[in-house]
Amino acid sequence: MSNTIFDWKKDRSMFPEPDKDGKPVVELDSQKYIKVWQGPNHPGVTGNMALELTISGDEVMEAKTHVGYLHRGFEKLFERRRYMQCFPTSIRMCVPEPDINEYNLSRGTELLSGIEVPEMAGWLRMIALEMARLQVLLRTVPGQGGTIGLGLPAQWGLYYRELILDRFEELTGGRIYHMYILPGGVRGLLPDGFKKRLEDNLVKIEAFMKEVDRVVYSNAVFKKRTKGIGVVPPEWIDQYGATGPVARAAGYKRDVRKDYPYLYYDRLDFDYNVEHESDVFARFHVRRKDVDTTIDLLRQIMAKMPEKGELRAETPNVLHWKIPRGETLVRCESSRGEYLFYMVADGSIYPRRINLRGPSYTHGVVLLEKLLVNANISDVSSIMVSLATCPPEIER
Amino acid sequence: MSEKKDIPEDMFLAPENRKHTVTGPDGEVIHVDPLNDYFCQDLPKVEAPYKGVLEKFLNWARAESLWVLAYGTGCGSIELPPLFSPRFDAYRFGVMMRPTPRQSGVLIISGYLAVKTLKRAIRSYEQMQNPKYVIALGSCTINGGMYFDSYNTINRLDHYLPVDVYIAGCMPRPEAILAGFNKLKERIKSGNAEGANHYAENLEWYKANQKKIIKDWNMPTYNW
Amino acid sequence: MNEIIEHIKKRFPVYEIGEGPNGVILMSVEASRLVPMLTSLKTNHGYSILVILSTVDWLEDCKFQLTYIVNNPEEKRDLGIRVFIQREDAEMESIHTLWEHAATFQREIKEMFGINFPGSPGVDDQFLLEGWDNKPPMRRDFDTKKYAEETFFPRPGRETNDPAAYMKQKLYPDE
Amino acid sequence: MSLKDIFSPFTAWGKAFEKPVTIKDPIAERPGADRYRGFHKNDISTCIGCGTCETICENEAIDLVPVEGIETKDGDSGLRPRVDYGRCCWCALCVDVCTTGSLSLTNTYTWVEEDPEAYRFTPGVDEKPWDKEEKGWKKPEPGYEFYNLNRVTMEHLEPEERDDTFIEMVKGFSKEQAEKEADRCVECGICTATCPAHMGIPEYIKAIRNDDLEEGLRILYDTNPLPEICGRICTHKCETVCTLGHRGEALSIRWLKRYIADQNPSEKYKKILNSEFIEKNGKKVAIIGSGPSGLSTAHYLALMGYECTIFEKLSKAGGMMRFGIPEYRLPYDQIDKDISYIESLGVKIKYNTQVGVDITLDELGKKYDAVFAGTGLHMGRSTRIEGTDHKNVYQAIDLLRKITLGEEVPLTEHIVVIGGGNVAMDITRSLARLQKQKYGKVGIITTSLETEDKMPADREEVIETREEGAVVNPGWAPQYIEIENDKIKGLHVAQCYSLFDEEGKFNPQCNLDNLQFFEGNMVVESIGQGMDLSYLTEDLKHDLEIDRRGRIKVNEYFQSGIPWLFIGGDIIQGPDVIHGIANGHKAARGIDEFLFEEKKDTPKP
Repeated sequence: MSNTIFDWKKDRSMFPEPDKDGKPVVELDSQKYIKVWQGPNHPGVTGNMALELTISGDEVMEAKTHVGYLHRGFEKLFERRRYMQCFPTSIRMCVPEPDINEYNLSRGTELLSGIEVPEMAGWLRMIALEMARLQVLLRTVPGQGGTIGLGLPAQWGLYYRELILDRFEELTGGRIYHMYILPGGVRGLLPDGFKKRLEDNLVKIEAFMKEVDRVVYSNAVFKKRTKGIGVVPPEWIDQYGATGPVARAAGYKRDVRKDYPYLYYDRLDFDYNVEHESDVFARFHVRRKDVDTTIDLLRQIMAKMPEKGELRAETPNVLHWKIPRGETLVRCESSRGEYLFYMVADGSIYPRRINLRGPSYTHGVVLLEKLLVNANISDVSSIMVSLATCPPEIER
Repeated sequence: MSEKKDIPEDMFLAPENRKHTVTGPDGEVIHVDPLNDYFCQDLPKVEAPYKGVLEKFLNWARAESLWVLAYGTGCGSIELPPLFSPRFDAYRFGVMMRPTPRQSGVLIISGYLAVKTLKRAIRSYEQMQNPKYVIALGSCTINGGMYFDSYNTINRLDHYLPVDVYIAGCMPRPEAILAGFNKLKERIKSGNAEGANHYAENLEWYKANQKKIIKDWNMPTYNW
Repeated sequence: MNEIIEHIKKRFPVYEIGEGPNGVILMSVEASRLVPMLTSLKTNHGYSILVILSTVDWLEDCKFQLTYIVNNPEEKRDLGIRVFIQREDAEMESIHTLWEHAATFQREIKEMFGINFPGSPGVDDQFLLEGWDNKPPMRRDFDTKKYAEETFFPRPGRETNDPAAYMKQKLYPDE
Repeated sequence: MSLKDIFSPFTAWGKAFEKPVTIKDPIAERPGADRYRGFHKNDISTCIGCGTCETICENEAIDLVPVEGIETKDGDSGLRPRVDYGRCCWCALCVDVCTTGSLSLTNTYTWVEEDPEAYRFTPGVDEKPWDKEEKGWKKPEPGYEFYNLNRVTMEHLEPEERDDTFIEMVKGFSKEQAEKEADRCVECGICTATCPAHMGIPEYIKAIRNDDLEEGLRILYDTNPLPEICGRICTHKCETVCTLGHRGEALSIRWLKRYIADQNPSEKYKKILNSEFIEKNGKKVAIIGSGPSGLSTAHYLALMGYECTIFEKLSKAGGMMRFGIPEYRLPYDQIDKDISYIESLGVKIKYNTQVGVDITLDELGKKYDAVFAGTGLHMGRSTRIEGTDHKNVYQAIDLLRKITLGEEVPLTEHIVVIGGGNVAMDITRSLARLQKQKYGKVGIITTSLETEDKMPADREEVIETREEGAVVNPGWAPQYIEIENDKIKGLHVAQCYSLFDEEGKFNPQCNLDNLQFFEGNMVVESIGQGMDLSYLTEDLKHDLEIDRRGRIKVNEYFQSGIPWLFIGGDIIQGPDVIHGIANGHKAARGIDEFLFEEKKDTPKP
C-alpha cells in the first residue's frame, strides 16, 4: 500500500487549498481550476453517463457523476405490467448482461408464489448466466487495455464475444436480449450439438486469453499505467457496499455464488478469485481470473447437467398470475458484483414494487467520485472501466 | 451575433451560462456572456443542393464516407462496437466512428431517448456539419417501443429530429444496421436525404416540440 | 440469528417480524427508533453493509414504506427493517452518517417519491430527471401512461377491438 | 517488471498472419439461428382472433383489427392481430401464449424503411418477404405452457357405484379444483357470442378466481335465472368454441357455473341478488308452462315488477328439465332451489292446470295483459315402422315422465331403444338402472340411424351409457318389430349408410343386405318430440303465421301474430335448455316493451 493516491496527494496536489476547517475550497473563478465534462458523449466513459470533473493541471480535484441519461422509469413501468410481462421489460435494465435481470425477476416471482423450478431448467439457467458473464468479461477484460490506448485486444475481444453471442442466438433466439429465463423455467433445451460448439468456442477463448496475457497483462505500459492507480482502501468496501471484483481485489472473499448459493452452484467446484492490491491492476487481474473460472464452470455445468428434463414448472395462468402479499430479496452474482432485486407483491396480478440495486449504484456514484479525486485525468476512464460502471443499472 | 431575442431569459440558464464577471489570477476583471461568446446565434439556413452532375458526384462522395458520431444514446449502442469490430468491419463500407459531432455526418439514435439525452442528442445534431443524416434504431424511435408509457422517454423521434432511415428490431443486429447504412447510401445518392434542410425549414415546429419536453431549456435556441 | 432478534426485541419496539421466502428476516419499527437500531446493528452485530434502501408506496393506506436491508457479511445474513411513514409531507431521518452511499439512495427517493431526508448531502439535487415539474413520478397516484400520451406524441392511427365486444356488435347487436 | 514485459506485447504482430474473421457479406451470409426471434408470421386460417396475444403484449404492440374476407362467426371473432413494430420488443410471449399455435416468429431480422408508418402490418394478411420462411421461434417443446391445457378432472361416481341408483353422478368441484380450473381461462370472450343466452362467461370465471362467488352469482342471474339447472345439463355450446380446445381440452365452463350456484346458499340469494324489494307495476302476465323459457320469462318479468302467474299442466314445475332429464343428471332438489328463488320473487305457479282444458287461452288473454307460451315438446314421435302400435312399444318421453312422477314403469329383461340423442341415452340409462334394481343385471340395446361419429348425443353420455352396462350399437335403420304371439321378440334393423340426400333432405338409405336382429321384449322409441298446440283454438290459429315446417312465426322478441301472445322455448328453437332461457329473457324484454312503449298497434310478426 505504498504507492497509493494518499501518498501522491502530498507531492502532487497543490490544490485545492484547505480553508480554516481543513475543507478543500474549489473556487472556479479563481482561474486555477477548469471544469471539464467527460461524457455523456465521450468514448472514455462507460455508456451514456457524464463525469463533471474539476481539474487543476492534469489532476482531478473534484468529480461528480451525472446519471439519468438512460432513465426509463422501469420501476414505474412494472406497476403497470403483469408478472410475466415484467420479464421482457426487466432485462433492459442492464444492457451488457441482461440475463441476471431475467434470473432475478424469475427467481423472485417464483419465491413469492412458491414455485420450484425443474432441475433441468435450473442447469440451463446456469449455462445462460455463465455464458452471459463470459461475454461481458470478454468485453471488459481486454477493454481495460483499451482505456489506456491498447485498443487492439479490445477489438479481438469483441470477436470472441461474438462467438458466445452466436451460441446465445442458437440457445435463446436472441443475440443481446436473450429473454431465456422466465418465471417458471426456461424457454428451450440445448440445441443438438450445442455442447460441442460451445466447447470449441471455449478452447478458442482460452487461447485468446493467453494472448491477452501477453499483450495486456504482462505489458510494461499497462502495468505502469494501472498499478497503484485507483486504489480502493479495504475499509471502504463495506462502508460503500462495494461488491464483486472490486471487493475481491481488496482481499475480501465476496462472491454471491459461494456465499448465498443459488441454483446448483453449490454442486460446482470453484474458488474465490482474490487479490490484495485493490488497484486497477488488481481488479483487472481478478476479472482475468474470473474468465478462467467461468470457462471452467461452463465445462463443469455441461458435464454435470442432466440430458433431459422439464423446461418449465407448472405455473398459474400467466395472463392472471396473482401473487399473495409478500416481500423478498433476490440476489445473484453478475460480472460486476452482487446484483439484487427487492420485490414486493401486494396480492394483485401486478407487482407492487421491484427495486433493483446493482453494483454500479455505489461503484458508479459514490465510489467513483471518491476515487477520481487526485487522479490523473488520463486515468479517469481506466478507473471507471475498472469499476465496471453500468449506467442503465444505476438509473433504470 | 447580436440577435438577443433568441437568447432565453436569464433565469432558465444554467449558472455557468449566465452573464458573470471573472477575476483572473493577475487581478484582471473579465466580463463573460457565455451565450454570446461561446455560441453562434445564427439560425440554420436552407442550403439548396447543387444542380446536375456535381450534386450527383457530391452525393456519391457523401454516401461513401459516412462518419458516425460515437454517441451511444440508448441500449442499441451495445451493437455498435461489434459493427466496428473485425467480424463485421463497417470501415470497409465507408462507415466510421468519430468521437465528436464536428467531425461526423451521421447521428445514430440507438433506441430510446430519455428526455435528458434528447437534449444532448439535439445539441449534438445541431453541432454537426451539413449535410447530416439521422439513423434511428429500434422500435423505440418509431413509436415508443417498450417504453411507450414511460414518463421519461420520447415516443417518436421524427418530432424532434429529421430521421432518414429507420431500422426495425430490438435491438437491430449489426447486419441489420449495415443494411440500414446501405439504405441511407441509396437515399443520399438519390438526393432525398435532405434532413438538415428539412430541419432548417421547419425549425419552429421542431423547436416547439423539443421545448415542450425539455422543460429547463437552459441553452441557446440553436446550438451551433 | 435468533439471539440477535431476541436482543433487538428487548431493546427496540419491533413488530411484524417474519421471514421472507428467501431467508431474509423482515421486521417493522417506529420511524423514530430506526437510526439507533441501525447504529446498534452496524456497530454491535456486524451488519456492516447497507444493501438497499427502498420505498414502497401504499397509496391505499396513505403510507410510505421504507425498507432498509442490511447485511452481515460474516454470518451471511440479511435483515430487513421496515419503517412506515405518513404520505403527507413525508420526511425521514437521513442515515448518510452511517453509510455514505445512503445519500445516493436518499437523493433518488427524494426525487422519485418526494420523501425528504433533511441533511442528506445533495438530496435536493436532481439525480435522474432534468427539469421535472410534475408529481414525483414513482408515486402511485402519478399515471405514467397518461403523462406519456399527453407529452410524447404517440403515433396516431392505432385502434383495437375487444373480441367479445366485436362479436356482439357483429352477431347480436341488439341483445 | 521485466524485459519480457516490454517485448511480450509485440507478439500481437502474430495476428497479422492469421486468417481474417471478417464476414464478406454480412447481410446475406448470416441468416438468423433456427430459433431466432425475428419478424412475425401468422397462419390466419388457424388464428381465431382470441386476443390473448394482445393481452400478454407488455408493449401494447398488438391490435386486433377486422380483416377483409374473414367473417365473424361462432368460435372466430373475425379479428386478426396487427403488430406495430414501433412497439414490439420481439420477446415472443405472443407466440408462446397463442391459443391456436398460429402465430410464430421467423428468423428474418432485416427491415429498413424510410417511412416509419410502414412498420405496422397484419402478419399473414399483408404480404411480407419472410412469409415463406420456415425457421424461427416457435413455441418450445411440450411441457412449456403458459396456462394449463388439461382440465381439472371432475369426480364422478364410478360405474359400479352408480349403475343401480339415481343419485347424482357428477360430484362437483371443490374450491381448489374450481379455482384451478378457472385459472385456465384466458378471458378471450369468444364463448359469449356462442352462448344462446350470451352469458358473461369470462366475468363469472374471473369471479371464481377472485373467490367472489356472490359477484359470480349476480353475473349468472344477469342472463340466466336457472344456474343450478344450467350448471348441470346445459348443452355447453360455449365449450365447443373455447379457445383452449384448439390445442388442449376446453374449459369446463358448465361445471364452473354449477360451482358458483352450488356454493351460494339459496337463503342468501335474495340478498346477494338485491331482489328483496321489487316495486310492482300493476301489470299481469300469464305464462303457460313452467319449463326453462317460462321460468326465465317469469323471472325477468317479476324483476321488472310484473305479476306473473305460471300455468303448469303437471303437479310439479320444471317442465322438460324435471320430467325429461333423469335424476342422476339433475337432482330434483336443485331444480327446486332455482324455482323456489323465482317463486320468492312473487311468481305464482298454478299446478295441474292445463290451458285449453282447465282454462282457455282466450280467457287468459282477457284476464292478463300478456301471455307467454312456452309449452315445449312433450309428445314423442314414432318411427311408424311395422309393429309400433304394439302395447309394449313406448315413447321415451312418456317413460321419463313416469319415472319422475314415481309411477310404475313397464320393464322387461331385454329392451331395445331406438334413438341416438341425449334423450335416448337418458332413457337407456334410466331403464338400465331400473333393470339393475329389479333383475340385478342390465339387458338393453340402444340403436340409432346415425353412426357412432354422427350421433347427436354428447360423447361422454355414450361412454357413460356403455360403462353402465347398456349396449349402444349405432348405424342401423329400424325395419320392423317382430311380434310373435302378441309378444315382442325383437327389432329387425338394416345397416344405414346415408342419412341425407343430395339436397340435404332427411332421407335415410339402408343396405338391406346387412341385416341385424336386436332381441328384446319391449321397444322404446326416442327419435324426437313434437309439440302439442291443442290449446290454440282455430280462430287463434287463424291469426298466427305458421311456416312450412309447422313452426309458429314470431318476431325477434318472440311476439306472435297475436300481439298479446308471445311464444318461445323449444317450440320455436328446438329442444335446448339454454336457448329456452335466452328466449325467455328476450320475450320478457319484448313483453315489457309491448306493454309500456305502446307498440300494441304495430305487431311485427
